[in-house]
Amino acid sequence: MIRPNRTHALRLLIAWAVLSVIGVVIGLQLSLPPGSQSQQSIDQSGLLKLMIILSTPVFVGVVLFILYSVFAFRQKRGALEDGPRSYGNLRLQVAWVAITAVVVLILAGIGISQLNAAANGTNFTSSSAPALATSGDVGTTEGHALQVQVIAQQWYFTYRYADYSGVESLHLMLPVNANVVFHITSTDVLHSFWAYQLGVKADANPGVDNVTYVTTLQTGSFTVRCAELCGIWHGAMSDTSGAVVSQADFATWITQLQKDNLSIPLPPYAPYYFPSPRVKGT
Amino acid sequence: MAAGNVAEPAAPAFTHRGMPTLATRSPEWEPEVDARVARVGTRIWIVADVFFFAAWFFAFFYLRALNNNYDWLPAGTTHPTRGIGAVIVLLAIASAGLYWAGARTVLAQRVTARLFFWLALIAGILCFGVQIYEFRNLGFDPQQGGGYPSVFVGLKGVWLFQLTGAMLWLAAQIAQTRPMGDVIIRPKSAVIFGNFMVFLAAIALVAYLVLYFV
Amino acid sequence: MRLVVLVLTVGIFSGLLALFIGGFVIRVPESLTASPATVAQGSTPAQNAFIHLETVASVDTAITFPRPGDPNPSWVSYLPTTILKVPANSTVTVQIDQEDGASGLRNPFWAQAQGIVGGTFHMTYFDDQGNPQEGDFSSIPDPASAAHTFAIPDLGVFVPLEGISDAAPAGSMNVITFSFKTGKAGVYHWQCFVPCGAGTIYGNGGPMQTLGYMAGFLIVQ
Amino acid sequence: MATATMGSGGPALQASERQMVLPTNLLTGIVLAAAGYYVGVQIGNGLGFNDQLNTGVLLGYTFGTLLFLVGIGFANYPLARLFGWPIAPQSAGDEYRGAWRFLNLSLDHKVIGIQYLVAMLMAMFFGGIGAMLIRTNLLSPDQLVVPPDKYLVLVSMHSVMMIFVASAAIVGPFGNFFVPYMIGTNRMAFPRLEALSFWLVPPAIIILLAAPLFGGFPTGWTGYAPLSEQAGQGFDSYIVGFTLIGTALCVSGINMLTTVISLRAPGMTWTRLPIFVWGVFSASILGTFAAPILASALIMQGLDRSMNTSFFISSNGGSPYLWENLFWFFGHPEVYIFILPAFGIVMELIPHFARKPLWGYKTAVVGLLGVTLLSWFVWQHHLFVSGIAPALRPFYMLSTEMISIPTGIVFLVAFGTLWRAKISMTVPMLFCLGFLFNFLIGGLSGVFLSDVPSDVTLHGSYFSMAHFHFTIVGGEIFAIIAAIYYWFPKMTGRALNMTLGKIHFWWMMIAFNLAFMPLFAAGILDMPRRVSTYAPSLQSLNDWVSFWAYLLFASMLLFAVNVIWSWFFNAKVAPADPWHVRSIEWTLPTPLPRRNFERIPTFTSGPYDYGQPSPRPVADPGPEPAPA
Repeated sequence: MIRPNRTHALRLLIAWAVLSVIGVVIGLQLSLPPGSQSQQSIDQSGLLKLMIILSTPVFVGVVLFILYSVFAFRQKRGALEDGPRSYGNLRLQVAWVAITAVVVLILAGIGISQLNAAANGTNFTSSSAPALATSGDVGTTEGHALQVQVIAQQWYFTYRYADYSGVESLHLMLPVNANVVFHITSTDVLHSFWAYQLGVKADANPGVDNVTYVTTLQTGSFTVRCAELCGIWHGAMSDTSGAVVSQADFATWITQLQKDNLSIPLPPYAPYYFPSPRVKGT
Repeated sequence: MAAGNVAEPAAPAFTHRGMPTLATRSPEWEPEVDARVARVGTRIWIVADVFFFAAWFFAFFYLRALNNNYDWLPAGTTHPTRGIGAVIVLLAIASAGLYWAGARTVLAQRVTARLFFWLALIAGILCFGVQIYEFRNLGFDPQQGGGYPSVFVGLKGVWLFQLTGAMLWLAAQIAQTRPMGDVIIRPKSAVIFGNFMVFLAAIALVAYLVLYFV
Repeated sequence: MRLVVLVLTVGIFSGLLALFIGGFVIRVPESLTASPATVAQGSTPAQNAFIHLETVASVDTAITFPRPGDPNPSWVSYLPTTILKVPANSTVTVQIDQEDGASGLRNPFWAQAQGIVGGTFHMTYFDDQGNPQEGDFSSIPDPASAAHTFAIPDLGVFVPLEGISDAAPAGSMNVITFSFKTGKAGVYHWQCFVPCGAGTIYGNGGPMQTLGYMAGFLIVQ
Repeated sequence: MATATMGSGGPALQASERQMVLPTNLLTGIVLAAAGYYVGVQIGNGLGFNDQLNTGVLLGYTFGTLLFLVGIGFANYPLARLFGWPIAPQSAGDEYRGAWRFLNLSLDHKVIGIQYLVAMLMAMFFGGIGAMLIRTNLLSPDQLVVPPDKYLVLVSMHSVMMIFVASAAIVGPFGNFFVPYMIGTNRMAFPRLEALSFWLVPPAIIILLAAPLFGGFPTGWTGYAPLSEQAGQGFDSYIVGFTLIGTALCVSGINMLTTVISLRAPGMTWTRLPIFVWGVFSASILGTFAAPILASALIMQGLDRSMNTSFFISSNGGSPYLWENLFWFFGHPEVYIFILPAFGIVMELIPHFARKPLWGYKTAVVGLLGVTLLSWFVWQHHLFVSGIAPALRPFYMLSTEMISIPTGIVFLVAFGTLWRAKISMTVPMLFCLGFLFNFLIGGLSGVFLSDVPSDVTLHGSYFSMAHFHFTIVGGEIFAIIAAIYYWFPKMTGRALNMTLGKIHFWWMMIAFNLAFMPLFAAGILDMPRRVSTYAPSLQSLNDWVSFWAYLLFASMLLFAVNVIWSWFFNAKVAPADPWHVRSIEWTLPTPLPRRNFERIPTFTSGPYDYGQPSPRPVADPGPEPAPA
């Protein structure tokens, strides 16, 4: 009874080790989106990569086990024999649960630490770790973070720069090497602001100031999409001409924008807007 | 529960218009099984109903805490008079209590049981009427917006809906206390149903405290 | 016996299937099956195109392009159709007969005309006394007086349409004319940013979300 | 043949009693439903709310459904009680015989199981057609194949229809049919609730199918407000249909829980309960207690749309977050309602075809109940980016990832059972192994989504869409098909063609994986869900997906042909025990007698006690009754 057990286990173990190593090596070669344009996207790429590497051995192990047992433990054609009479092995079960628990806790730990690190390298004066800050209480400018309001409406995103007398723009321009605080709000239904290369996604709710953070590291353009079903043009609600530009370019751009905005009767900047009218019936 | 322990009399051959009732005809009619099933099922149903009402109370406190656009209680909106609400709650409690009392005596004296059941039914119907009256004189219009009016109408509405169902069931119970009713099942299901009446009354009480005082 | 089951099942089944498919076939609005607006070629130069549109408070009050037999005659709409075909890399001149009253912009930012040739549009309109006026504008003075906008977000074209003044004589229209440049070929959507879908929450339901009314395609070939 | 499966039996109603109950059948039901719809519309529109006539449609659907239930015979029992008429015993034989009984109210759990099976397969077909139309539109990145508004209607129809199917497709057919056998009872606890839980489904499906006639609804299955309140009358189909399905979940759960708790035969201890019953049991817990919350939330939507209240209108003191919270507090247990019975099926079938005891039975039960418990504490992982109380994210991240512990137990149990077993690769076994493979991918991708930073990138993208398709289609649907191949002979008395079955498995397995695997890539390459247009650079990828999706649909058509042919055009009666397994339902004759057990059996050993030198029978039929 013991002998075949051990041989089976040994074969499986060796094959599993070899294939897992191969898989992990391949996984290490991957370079995953969303890329390296911001601290957040670097973190997310790294986490995705880490998860792929962690899940490779699991995947290999399960598939290997299924295939192996299908071929090794086959019922002879036409025969009707019973397998060995084993009702379980407590030590093995405990070990299994413990291992999965440890892996899960590691993952959760990484996630939580990254949550808190979401604003690392930023010089926020507020003591509250931004990831743990409830939405709304970061409405004012803190430290040297650039405050950008994202206004979602059916079906376009516009952007207001609170620090520059709340000028409004069709496209999102950000200076490089800056800490940006996004205040995402909506003037009608739910949308979700997804700046893909920046690694930013946050829902836009009417009457809510949803705060999220990004630290830009590289210049370049990025795509903005809506990631929450918002009606007929949800799919078309995207803008590929957002860009992270150098500080100087940003300064010139924002001054030009302020000039253009002079002729527009914009309302005073507010953290969020309650859409009106609430029309029902005709 | 107490009446659940009442020893079952051997199933007598009750007949109705010369025909045996459920008690004696069903080949696998087992009184204790039916009683157990009814007890377990009612408890599960009551827990499910707790979840149902929990959603409404969650809505109340959630919207009240958010107070979006300062429109939880729109300007000029006032709570309905507490007197009417109290009447509704008392009637609901009275209905449940009377029913409970009747369910106790249902094995011993059928006559008192029927009396109690009738009183419970009347109390429930009165409760229904008063609630309708309150709806017609709210003092605010949910169509004009506001979180409180919405929750008030919704919570009271679904409660009234369940009360209506309970009253129909109660009427059925009264009908079953007639001589040709299936008297074997009755005491069990009567006590079980009492639990639900008490549950509804409790919800009414909590809703009263929440909607009129918080 | 088993054939009975089969027949009944198949019967119910095909009935429901017909319901399902029918739901999509029957209710497709006219404007989808209708051929796109004929693009009148302007005189100069041959590449340029001219589009004539009409905006009405409800389809059945149309003056320039009546659309009888419309499934929703009371809906606010662009007419005659909202699927426009224009040549690529050309200048498209648009004339819009605006007959709808003001609904007002929720985001006043759209009061500014953007992405059009010269940055201004020409408009004949009626002032508060109901006198006809005319001029070139880069934005409408009061965002609350906007009736609709003609917006092609992917081309950066946003044009506000002034609402007809209450003092204006009945059946009169504001005529807005502007032109924009089409880029490379492709399918672009265009829409209105004024919450004008009366009767729906935040005014963005119904016609705002139905092709052929306040939503359409600009097909650049 | 199904009708032959259940011979006549049980005391039929006597003519003198018949006249006291209303004459009811499917036709009266349909007639009353039409009348009720008309009356409801008239009343609703007469109320005169400024609501785009939503009240009329809502009341029309509601009255139509209620009167349909009355017409099909659900009013007879309450009326009989109300007027003191004698009541037909729950064990009475059906009024109807032959095929007609399957289209009428029946209190026989076997009939209800088959009704459920047929209804679910039909609904699955409609959802599949929706999927095909969706993939057709996504063949090209521009928006002209299906106009975008119609595309959203398609997406919503497909999603809601498939949610209907997934939430009832195991507990409905197989739970109702086999749980009474497995626990050794002749009756369900509440046969009328059981029947009600089925007869709420056809109205729900038809009401949903009617949505396009009212312009459809653009919200997907999540029905987020306020977009849902912008939608036209089509969305009222969502409200009523989903409420009906929720009610069906709740009442069938109450019936199932009570049956398993109260009606187990002697010797059927909790530790002998077949693991499939445990799966149905835990799913029923979730269904019973989660569905009422959905009902409440949907009633709020209905009030907002009909009475113009403002539960979800933030400008008027409501909040869209209220809907998100209530919906997902139901919605996350809901997805475990899908998968728990699937776990049950897989862990039930693997021991039988491995001819080895279920390895770690108690651990498996703990795993199922652990998922049941944890699933109440994870709903906000659907709202990680919604802006609700970011301080709660770490907790929900942890609880979400902890669910992979009990899920891992299921895999451990499967492995322990396969280890050194004697596996016979029958078609059900193939689908069980396919389940393990697909659900592994689904589960691993779920971990990607559970960690907030990676979820920020993947949330609401095709990655999450591929994730839940791997868990639901690759997981639950595979388990359902395994169960159909396994139990079909006992349910209908006809065996499915196993050669076609093997072809079906490999075809479906390959097509499914090749169709959905690339969607993970699409999600990582910033393709959001529910879009009718996408970046042209993704066209080749989407065309590949569409191609294999068509083949996936074709494989299901092959399955449908197999089922229909074997069921209706194959005269050969299946053997009583084609699989030679220990589970008690196979010890009964085929076709099944009207009464499950002439004498309630006494269970003497577990259903998985393989490998014994001299195995005891799973149940002892009990002594002969003493001659009266």
